[in-house]
Amino acid sequence: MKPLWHKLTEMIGRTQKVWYVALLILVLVFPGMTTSYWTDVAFFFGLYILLGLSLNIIVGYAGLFNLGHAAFYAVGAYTTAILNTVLGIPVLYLLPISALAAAFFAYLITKPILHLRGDYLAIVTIGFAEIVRISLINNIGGLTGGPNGLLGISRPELFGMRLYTPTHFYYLVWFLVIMVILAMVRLEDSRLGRAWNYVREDELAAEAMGIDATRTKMLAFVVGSALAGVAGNIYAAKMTMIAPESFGFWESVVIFSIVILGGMGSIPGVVVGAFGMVVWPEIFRGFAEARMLIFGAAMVLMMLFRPQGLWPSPRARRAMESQKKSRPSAKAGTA
Amino acid sequence: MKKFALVMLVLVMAFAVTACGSKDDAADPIKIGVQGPISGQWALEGTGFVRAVTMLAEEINADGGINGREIQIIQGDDKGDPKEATLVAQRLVNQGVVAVVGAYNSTATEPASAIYNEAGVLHVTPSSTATGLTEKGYDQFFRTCFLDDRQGLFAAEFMTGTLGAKKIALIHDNTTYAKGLADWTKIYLEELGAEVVFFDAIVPGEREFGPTLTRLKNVNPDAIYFTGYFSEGGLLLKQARDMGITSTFVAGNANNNADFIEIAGIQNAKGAIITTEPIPTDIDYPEARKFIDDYQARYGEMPPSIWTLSAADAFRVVVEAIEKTQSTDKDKLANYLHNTMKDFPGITGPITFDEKGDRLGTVHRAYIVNEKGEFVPYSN
Amino acid sequence: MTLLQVRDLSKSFGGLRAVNDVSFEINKGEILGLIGPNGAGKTTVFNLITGIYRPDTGQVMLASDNLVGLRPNAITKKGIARTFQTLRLFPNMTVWENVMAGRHVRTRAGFWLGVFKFKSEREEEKHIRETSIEYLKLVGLEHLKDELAKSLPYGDQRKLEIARALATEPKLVILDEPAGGLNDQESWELVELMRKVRDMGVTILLIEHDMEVVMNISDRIVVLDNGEKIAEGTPEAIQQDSRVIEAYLGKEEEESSWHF
Amino acid sequence: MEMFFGQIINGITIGSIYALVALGYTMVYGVLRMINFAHGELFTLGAYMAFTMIVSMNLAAYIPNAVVALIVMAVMVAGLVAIVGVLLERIAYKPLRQSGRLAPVISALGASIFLQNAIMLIWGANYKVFPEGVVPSITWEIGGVSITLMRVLILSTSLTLMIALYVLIQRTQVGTAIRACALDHDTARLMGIDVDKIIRLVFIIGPALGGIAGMMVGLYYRQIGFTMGWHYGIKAFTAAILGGIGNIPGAMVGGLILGVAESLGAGYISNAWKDAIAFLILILILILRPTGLLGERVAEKV
Repeated sequence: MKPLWHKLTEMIGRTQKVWYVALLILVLVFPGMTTSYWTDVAFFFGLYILLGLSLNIIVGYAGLFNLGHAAFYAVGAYTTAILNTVLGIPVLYLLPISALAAAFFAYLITKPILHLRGDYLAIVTIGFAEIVRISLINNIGGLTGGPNGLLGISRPELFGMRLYTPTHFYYLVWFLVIMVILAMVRLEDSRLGRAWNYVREDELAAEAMGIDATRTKMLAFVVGSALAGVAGNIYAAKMTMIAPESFGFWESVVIFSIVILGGMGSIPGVVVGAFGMVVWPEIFRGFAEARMLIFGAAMVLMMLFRPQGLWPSPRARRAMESQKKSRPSAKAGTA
Repeated sequence: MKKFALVMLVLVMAFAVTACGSKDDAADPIKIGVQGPISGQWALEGTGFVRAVTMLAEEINADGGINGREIQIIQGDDKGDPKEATLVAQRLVNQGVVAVVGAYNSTATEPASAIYNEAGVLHVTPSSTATGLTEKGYDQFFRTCFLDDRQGLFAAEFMTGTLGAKKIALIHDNTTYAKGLADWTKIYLEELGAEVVFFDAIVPGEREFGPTLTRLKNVNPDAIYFTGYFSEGGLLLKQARDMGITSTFVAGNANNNADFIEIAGIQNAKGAIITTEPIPTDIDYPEARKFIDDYQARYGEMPPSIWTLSAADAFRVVVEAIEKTQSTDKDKLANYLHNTMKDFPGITGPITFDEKGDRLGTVHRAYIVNEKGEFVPYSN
Repeated sequence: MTLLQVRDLSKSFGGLRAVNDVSFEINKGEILGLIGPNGAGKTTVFNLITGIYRPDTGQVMLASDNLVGLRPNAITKKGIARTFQTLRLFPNMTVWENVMAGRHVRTRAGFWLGVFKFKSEREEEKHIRETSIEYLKLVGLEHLKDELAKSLPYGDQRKLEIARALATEPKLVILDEPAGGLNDQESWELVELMRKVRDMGVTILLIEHDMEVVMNISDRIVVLDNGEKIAEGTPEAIQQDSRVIEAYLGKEEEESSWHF
Repeated sequence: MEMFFGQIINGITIGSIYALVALGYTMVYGVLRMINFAHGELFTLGAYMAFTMIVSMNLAAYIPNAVVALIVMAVMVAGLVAIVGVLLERIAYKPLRQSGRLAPVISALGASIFLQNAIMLIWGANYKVFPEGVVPSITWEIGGVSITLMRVLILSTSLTLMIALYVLIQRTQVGTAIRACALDHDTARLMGIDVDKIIRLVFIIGPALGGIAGMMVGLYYRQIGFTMGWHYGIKAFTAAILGGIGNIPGAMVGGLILGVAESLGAGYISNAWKDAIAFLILILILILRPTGLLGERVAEKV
């Protein structure tokens, strides 16, 4: 673990190290400070950070408007559930397999639709996600258990320890969250990460630079879906029962909102977004009835007054700032 | 990035401070949780749970409580969502409940049941009928609803026997409960030698059943058995009659609701039959009558569905166990419910549990809609 | 030596014949100007060469490779880079990152290397950054490397686009009206830059409206009118050519209707 | 054969509702190039407003003639829903007209969630049941196929409205202005068209038609719920895409084709797969012919 720690500190830099270490300690001791209820809330917070980060690759980095992310999440969860209940393969062994299954599924369905733009892509992804959900309900291949879903998924085991308490799952998910955030920070500043941004900014120009836009967009879907598959695996392990109703359009909207709320393409934005979507409502349980109403209004208001999100990526922030400065019109070229 | 770390720290701190909730030990009142979808698509059902349980608890408290201790009801809204169900269950456990009535749908009950089992909390669901729930060997898990197979058997016997139907069409709505009931009914119908000439699902929330019914009309069944909910059941019945389908219309217990008749229209609903637990007005138990009267007096309307009554029974069973064992120890309570309690006078009929926690016996009856648009006991 | 050979290229849109049997060659190391009145089909020829459109008939050969049917990115990989008539930078990314886009096609790291940052990836990343700076120095923008592309003055954006194209290490760079919208001073700088690029061994194909620029810098010129080649030769010869003069006089000098 | 015709009739009835709702999507897309996700909720709103007028206010009691009463209520529903439509445009969309494609779509999604929950909070989460006999239940038997009066009413109302709209768009000056806006805002403005006014008009016509569709669904099925907009909305949107989004006759044809396809799918395959079939059609159209059946090929601006 030492080289990793080195890299970690190296990446964060000296002055910030203190804060990150404090944060890490807090994450480590949190379950000890509180009840199993809040530990579970923190578990779901972590789970939705994973889901948000996974969609952030597709929506935030590559600019692909995916409103059917729950489908990939579902594929991960069902892969785990089916292979565990039918073949008895231990849940944690299925983690990479669920990721692969979701990635493969993404590879298959996104291939023909990548040329679609903006809202059209959004509609197609909604359509695919609905088809997935309906197929699960109709018990395709007799494997998905129909509307009942699948029951009796076994508890994961790690180093001979059976994971079942909220605290166990809390550590499992937050370990993954930290690992994935580290991976994302690195990816953002890599050749692939930039390629995603180029395609988002201007697909044609990216192609002219020799970037295979189709492949790059596909990779965004594949990587993002793989991560959603991981989240699905954890979810199945935690719940021990999954059903199609957990993977409907609404779930996609929630994940999408996490990305938009925080700021597209921003890792801290995803964390803030997940906090807003998962933890905030738990703190304010009283407004249950009007919760969705407020949420809808917030979405509109966000677009009107803070379209870059609550915690935009440095890039988006710079873009907003430079918009305020006067700048020469790019249209001059045609005049 | 430094700012990020700082803000996150503050957020997590705030979170932790909020989190330092109450860890309540055996204080004076006995805490009983009620969990269900108080908001969301099944809000009606969850609200029914809460109302029934709250009303009964207040009545008991007015009479001095159980064993001299007051009952405190703690409600948890799970929206019918398994994630929320987990959180609600954790919260109820943290708040020190002795027993929980609830979770409406099986997908919410499942993850909650594991938490209650690990925490040693008595758990009675009024409405989750998935068979697998009682297969996990939890000794403190019970249900006051019948498994789908009981009603399926009754419906199959009723349709083939009493109605003398040979060709039967089955329609469900692809929800856990309706699909289960349809599957069981099909099994028993085939055992009894009837022919299932049509078996298909409609989609909840759908309004146009023309395509399904046109196909159904072609096979001309003697009876149609619909296992879904009243909101679609009423429409299905109306559209079937509009299309000139005259087969006897039989519907499952989720159609035991006045809106079933209202949506179909009295003219169409007349002669339709439902299979259900005894409807309150038809039960001889004074408990049932009293419950219905009290409920109506207090909330100004009839209980929204059979599950409300089942929730009331779940609560009454819990109270009975606490009263009889003079204890709140889950082993004693569970043991009492498994082994000692026989034919407890429930609102939905006599209640006895088997070793798995499932309810024994069958109490289903058939009711027919009369000319005034009321359910009355079916008689030849 | 011939670098690019365009043979019998034709393309129709609906009933309109945009390019009709056009053939020309570009020799290694030269600057070829492609001119013609508006709607003559210049930009369509560009798009046919760079793979945005697929020709109905004809061939495009880069050295011995046939480019027809290849995707634009594959053509870039073979060694043709381009700029756009209307600027197409990555507006919300930095100047430096824009040039790094050009390095993409000459580097390899993918997902796993990006996540695990093995030594090979770190070295490659360092190489990308360093070479990108070199190209920025070439066009004189290195001091602006951390600015957002869209905040640059127009002339600098033109230069940045050229630097980005050069970063792909092309054999041939195609410039689509690089002087469009530039003032005299900037145009002059541009001519200098093109000479420098040519001296680096990169062949240039140039569409330009600014006749002064074209005549000044081109080694040879190809003239299109109504989708057909009407003349080819040295700048001096073209200026004398009666068909060319007629073609230009016959049309109004108005802004192109070919939006790019 | 009887069954086949029965299914076709089913399909046309439901399809004409889809078509009516689809017009709202297609017109907005035509002039603003955005998907108005909230349109389905305007449809729901129409149903609930009709419910309030019929049940709570018992408007029919004040108007002796049943036909007149229905028409008056339809006009009122259309007007009220149109007001909400205009407000929606004013508040949630207009400020975002210059901010790219993403922001308006998210705003529309938010508006959709807001409206749906507003309806739930105002009218409650329970199903609402329309009373019997607002439209008499008369059934004709034609060649073994039963047709109810309400079906005939739905079909004729939808067709009348669609024809009226078609004439408006194709034959009048306002229609020309709408078509000009659909082609290019700047050019339209140069031609002296008040683009803002045209957009407002589109947000009057679309929601009004959607509201009437909602009212008819309420009258016909007599059971309405606050989530019904999503269901009908996505279908209507599919219909709009199918016919070629932005294309008004396309929305009508798309609605009818989708209705019939769904009906046959449900009739011959299974009702449970019906929605999946509709989505499959949507995806295939977008992949294979994104301009829809009647849409013209628009030369892609590179």
